[in-house]
Amino acid sequence: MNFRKILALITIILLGIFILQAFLIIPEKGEIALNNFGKADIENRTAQLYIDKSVNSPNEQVIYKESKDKESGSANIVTSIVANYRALDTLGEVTVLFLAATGLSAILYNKKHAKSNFILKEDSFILKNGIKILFPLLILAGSYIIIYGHLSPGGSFQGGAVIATAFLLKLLSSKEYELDENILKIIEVTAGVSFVSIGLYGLYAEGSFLTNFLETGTIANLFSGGIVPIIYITIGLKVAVELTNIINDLMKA
Amino acid sequence: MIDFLEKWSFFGGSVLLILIGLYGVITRKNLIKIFIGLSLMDTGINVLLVSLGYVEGGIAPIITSTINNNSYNFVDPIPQALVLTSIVIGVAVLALGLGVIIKIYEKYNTLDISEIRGLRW
Amino acid sequence: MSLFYYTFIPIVIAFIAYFLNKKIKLSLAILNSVVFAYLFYQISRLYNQWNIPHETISYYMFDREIQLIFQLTPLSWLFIFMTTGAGLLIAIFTIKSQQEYVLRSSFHLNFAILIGSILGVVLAGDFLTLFIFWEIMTWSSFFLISSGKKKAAQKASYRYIILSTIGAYLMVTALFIIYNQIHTFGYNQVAAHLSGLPITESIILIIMLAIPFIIKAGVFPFHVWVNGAHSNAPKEFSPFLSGLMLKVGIYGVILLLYFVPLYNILKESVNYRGLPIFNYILAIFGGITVITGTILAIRQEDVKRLVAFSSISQMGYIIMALAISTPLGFTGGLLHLMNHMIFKTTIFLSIAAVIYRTKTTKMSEMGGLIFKMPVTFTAYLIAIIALAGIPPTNGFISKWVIYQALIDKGYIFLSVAAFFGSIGSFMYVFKPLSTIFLGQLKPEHENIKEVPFLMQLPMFVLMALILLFGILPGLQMNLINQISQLLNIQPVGFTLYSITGAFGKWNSLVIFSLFVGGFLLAFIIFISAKKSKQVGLMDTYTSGEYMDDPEAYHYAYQYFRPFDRVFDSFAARSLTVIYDTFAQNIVKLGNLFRKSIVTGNGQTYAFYMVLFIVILAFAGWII
Amino acid sequence: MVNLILIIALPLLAAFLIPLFNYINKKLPSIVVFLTTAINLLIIILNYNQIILEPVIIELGNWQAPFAINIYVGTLELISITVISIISLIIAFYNLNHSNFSSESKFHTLYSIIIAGIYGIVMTGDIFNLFVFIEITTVAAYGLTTFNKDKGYEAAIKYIIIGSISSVFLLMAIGFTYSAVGSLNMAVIAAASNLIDPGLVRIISLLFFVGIAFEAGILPLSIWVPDVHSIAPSAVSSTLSGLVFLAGITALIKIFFNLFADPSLYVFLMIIGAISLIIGELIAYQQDDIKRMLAYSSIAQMSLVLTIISVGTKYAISGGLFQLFNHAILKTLLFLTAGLMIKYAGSRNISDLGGIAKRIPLIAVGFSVGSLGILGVPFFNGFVSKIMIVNGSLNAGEYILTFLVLFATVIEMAYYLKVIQTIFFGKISINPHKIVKSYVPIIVLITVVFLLGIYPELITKPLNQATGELLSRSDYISNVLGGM
Repeated sequence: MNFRKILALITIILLGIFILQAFLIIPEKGEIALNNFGKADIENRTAQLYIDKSVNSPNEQVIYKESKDKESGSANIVTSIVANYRALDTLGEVTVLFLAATGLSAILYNKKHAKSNFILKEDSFILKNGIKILFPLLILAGSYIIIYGHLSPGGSFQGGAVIATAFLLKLLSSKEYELDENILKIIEVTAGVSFVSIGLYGLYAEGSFLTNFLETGTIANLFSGGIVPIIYITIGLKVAVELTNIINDLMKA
Repeated sequence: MIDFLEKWSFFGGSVLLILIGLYGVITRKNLIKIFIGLSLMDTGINVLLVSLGYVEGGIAPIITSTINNNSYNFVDPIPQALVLTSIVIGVAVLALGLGVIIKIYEKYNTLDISEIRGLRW
Repeated sequence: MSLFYYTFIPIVIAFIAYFLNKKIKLSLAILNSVVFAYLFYQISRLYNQWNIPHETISYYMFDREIQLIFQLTPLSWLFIFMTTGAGLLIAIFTIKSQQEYVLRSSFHLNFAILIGSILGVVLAGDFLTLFIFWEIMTWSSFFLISSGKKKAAQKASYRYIILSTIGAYLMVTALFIIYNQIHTFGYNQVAAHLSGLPITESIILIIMLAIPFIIKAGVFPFHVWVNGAHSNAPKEFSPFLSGLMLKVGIYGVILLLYFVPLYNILKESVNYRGLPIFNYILAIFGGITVITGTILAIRQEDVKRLVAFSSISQMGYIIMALAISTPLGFTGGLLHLMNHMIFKTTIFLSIAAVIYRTKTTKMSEMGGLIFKMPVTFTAYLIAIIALAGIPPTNGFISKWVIYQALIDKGYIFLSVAAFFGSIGSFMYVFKPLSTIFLGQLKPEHENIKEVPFLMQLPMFVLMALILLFGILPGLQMNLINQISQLLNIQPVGFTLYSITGAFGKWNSLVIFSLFVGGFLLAFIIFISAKKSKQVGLMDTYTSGEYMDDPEAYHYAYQYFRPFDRVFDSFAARSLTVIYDTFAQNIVKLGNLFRKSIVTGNGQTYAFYMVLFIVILAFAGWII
Repeated sequence: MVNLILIIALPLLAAFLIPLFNYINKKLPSIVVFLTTAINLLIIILNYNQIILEPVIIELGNWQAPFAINIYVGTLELISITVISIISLIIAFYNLNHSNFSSESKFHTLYSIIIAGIYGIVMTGDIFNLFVFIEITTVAAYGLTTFNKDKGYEAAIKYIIIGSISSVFLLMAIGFTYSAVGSLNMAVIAAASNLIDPGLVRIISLLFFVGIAFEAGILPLSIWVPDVHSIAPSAVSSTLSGLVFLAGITALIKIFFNLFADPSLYVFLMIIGAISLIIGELIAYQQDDIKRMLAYSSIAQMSLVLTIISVGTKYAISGGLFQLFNHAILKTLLFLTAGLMIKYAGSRNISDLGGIAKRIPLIAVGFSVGSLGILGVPFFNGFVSKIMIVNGSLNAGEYILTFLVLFATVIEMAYYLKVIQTIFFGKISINPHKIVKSYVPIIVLITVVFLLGIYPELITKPLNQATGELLSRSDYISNVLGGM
């Protein structure tokens, strides 16, 4: 332990004290502070409005497979927040991912388009064939997660990550395997542009960016939730492509 | 006692994760380790956000065939949505950082941050 | 023509001409001359039209329109007349003299802006207008000084701008302290407000207001910029710098003390020997300036530096005269101000003419130019006669009035300083005379010719003025008395050729006749007497030794060494050193920060961040 | 009235489409980005007259204002986006000729997105959305920094480390705020901030400060600035220094005036700003690398703005804001011209730029106009803002602050004049390299400088209105929340 580390430790401890203080504040009457653990108050807050789907118009009940034409039709409330109530955040997040992929390819840009530097001694038979079996399953699973994102746990990010994993495995398993960058690029452009275009169409049709301009349908039906599933598919594609791009670039570097 | 542990294992634990990450960032000299530290900090803050939105006995806010209406005791969905975003951003930054590290290694032949000081004063 | 246009026209024309100049050589100099001539004509027609109304231009600044006021008074007329006059002469001079000068176009651009801004400063009717044009003046003159040929020009201009800016910031601070109370910048309102304040407070504010002017005038603790700036500025700008720029500082002092008038407020403070303490200190500083300038001028080997120090010492006279606040002092100050402008411009122009031909400013590298450049020599001769204060030139009259004023009030130190400066000026003006124009001609200067006519013309005009005002001071006194009336100062009695002092009356006509007679007599003796024998310049006896440094054996080198030796220790203890040390310490501090904070290690930066939070948190942000 | 969200959406759309355009023609991406920024300016101009009358709240996705993300464009935001759009247009024009990097289309992609991010930071009315936009901006900036293939990576890694740490703190602040208030909307938080325990407010505000100030040029958080600004391509340096700082300070203002208007905190901001100001200026004086000098000068200027704004009175805030916008304009000019000079002389050192003005006069004039503007010469835009700063600080009785500000300006003058003297009057000692001389951006920027210097009411009138809005939080709250 040299001086530097001790100093760092002391500073970190002081910082910890500073942060933890926030949890210890006991509010006086009429004041508010951080909630205690497990006591998050959502009753009278925005969160409850999201759960009740009553942001724009009061709404008492949301019932599985019965409620129709609610303001946001997805059964997964997190999804409805991500893709509908706070869709701009999601657009931003997709943009960050896109930025990372673009930035990474700019950083690792190599005119020679060198082959993967990742050296495998020889293709392992088990790995190669195992992944051949696993690959379609992973793609399928990823697609399912994306498409059912508004109904069940999971969503486009998770699904996209699964799909990207499939490609990662493929890249790991075989030296010969190469991704067609043009196709990746086309998917990337299409997905990104469709997301923004959906938003812009909402602006055109309903007067506000990223507005739901479709029927929201019955809760928990596959075809429900208005633009949510569509946005989720575009995001899923985008995430999958960007992550694949990132992996591809990093492996080539 | 259980209450105490419950509370502090999430709040305190997540803050501890952040602090450990931060300690790593400011003491480890290896760039990869520094990024591991940053990653730990990201994880910590995500855990913190989620645990701030936890409701005792709450369930995931998804309406399914068993939880068939909105009157159940759900946990707060907003922090979960936020965490989703912050995870992705963390991943993006991490990927970018690793790319830069690769280039730095090519250029300086070292990953020791204290030797990468071409720009100073 | 609206008053505003006087400041506006030169600035706009300058920019137009700047771009023209790329195509047509010298168009800028000629255009400037034409514009200045036009302005000069217009301004001369303004004489006696003191009643033309104020003009305002609104400038939206904080949350309101602020009126920038322009007004014409006899005082401002004097200055705009002098400015355009000097500008015109110098612009004519530059048509020929700058043919080989690379930064010509930027010179003219800045010169025209400078003229415009000085007109703005002088015509300003409130402090904000004054400040705005003051800043422009500072900046354009900064660029002019920087465009000097030598490397030292940059250092000199640097010192100039830093010192000027510190002054300007003091002024702006004081102005806005006042503005926040009364929401106006008008001269009278500011004065009224200051008189209502507690006396210490108002004196501090007055000092803050006065310092930029004192700096610009080159008075004692702030004279450090003057010599560097004058000697390194382009040779055509030095005359203007010394002749006009320093005077604008004096204008500020007059403005504050008499016009606004803050003297009435100062009177209520502590008085010492019949003067408010502020004025007394200012006068003492003036005296010190005279002595310092004189001593340092005598030591110089570079002719422009020499004249620069002479300017410093002459400014001391004017400040002394104005600070003692008697009618005679005021008159003397203004007279000397005009006269100094005339003869100092002449001196610098004649030196510029010499430099134009010889390409050097070292006195020891010149000599014997009297027959090669007779007009220049005559101009220089007449000007230094005026500077030394010998009748029948204008310099004598103004100095005479100042002596009268000083002795009348019985200030021993100031009188001694004035006499010291006067005698010293004999010494330092004689040095260039004997080394540049007299003595032996250098071999490399065999083929030198007199300068072109366009360069002679300004010198002729100025020579004529020196003699004219030397014989007929009444021409100047007429205007000065109008100014005195405006400022409620008792006018001094005068006729066309005489002035009434405290102890008697000066009749220049009589003296002039006497001098003409004496001069004729001397001339006859000179013609009939036997001539001295000319010897070769480098005919130096060295016992067969090789001469490493022939210059050191030149008679012009260390001309007044015995005298200088007396003041060696004085000259070494320069104020410049103090200023420089202060600046260097600040720089060192910066270096310390740089080396210790910005280490280049990203990890350290991350640590700073954590430390910053912790320090802030425990320094009171959360506790 | 065109919906203002377009100024965020269009650059993003353009950025997503750029890979496609790049297939068609290598030059197309830069033109597309240029057109996008031009359209953005047009949109803002079309909206200008309406927004100046009353603030506009754009509810995204048609969700009622306080419950989802909304975009709030008051007068301050309006002026900011106007300035941003003008400058981004100019830089995009400059990029048409000066972006021959190895992967040019990616450069334009990142540039387009960073502009969107900057607009987002300025306009958003939601703290988490603010975080997202800050991340967009910083990640794009990380990428843009690396376009210098020499030392760009080193600068980027420092930037990334510091950026990631502060993003954690920002997220923590957002989490705490959400936990206490239960909403992410700025107006709701502002309305509730009086109810929050003061101790917690202070913790949250400190975390916010750390999370945002690293993008706003305050030492020691912004200690990455000199590395990144000096290394990045000139267009990027001017974007980062002019626009990102502007956005960062605007965000800080929102946090400290709209969200947690606790005057007892202002004194901390003032002290931090003042120390950062003096240290920034002193270090800037030491630099020989011209862009590094400009970067330190940016730090100092931003600290000046923070200091003055935290005086908290009407005059001081409007002066500080004016300085902020002036700085954006001037630093763009300075970085662009400095970049061209560096390319021409083939060296970054001031001492190697001697007499460059004789070879590329307009560029040198552009640089000196920028410097004189920063130094506050009359009839340059910096003059009025400096006068306003002096007036504001004196008006509030902060005499020491006035002294520090003016002292800092004197140091600033010392180092800017060093450069001006070298490039104009120094000995010619350069072996010229071929460069594309782009005069249009420089001329436009010079025009703007003088326009604002001679007619400051173009910006000071709206600024006074903006200051009024800043100082009346209740108006802001009721604007967003309506009758609630």
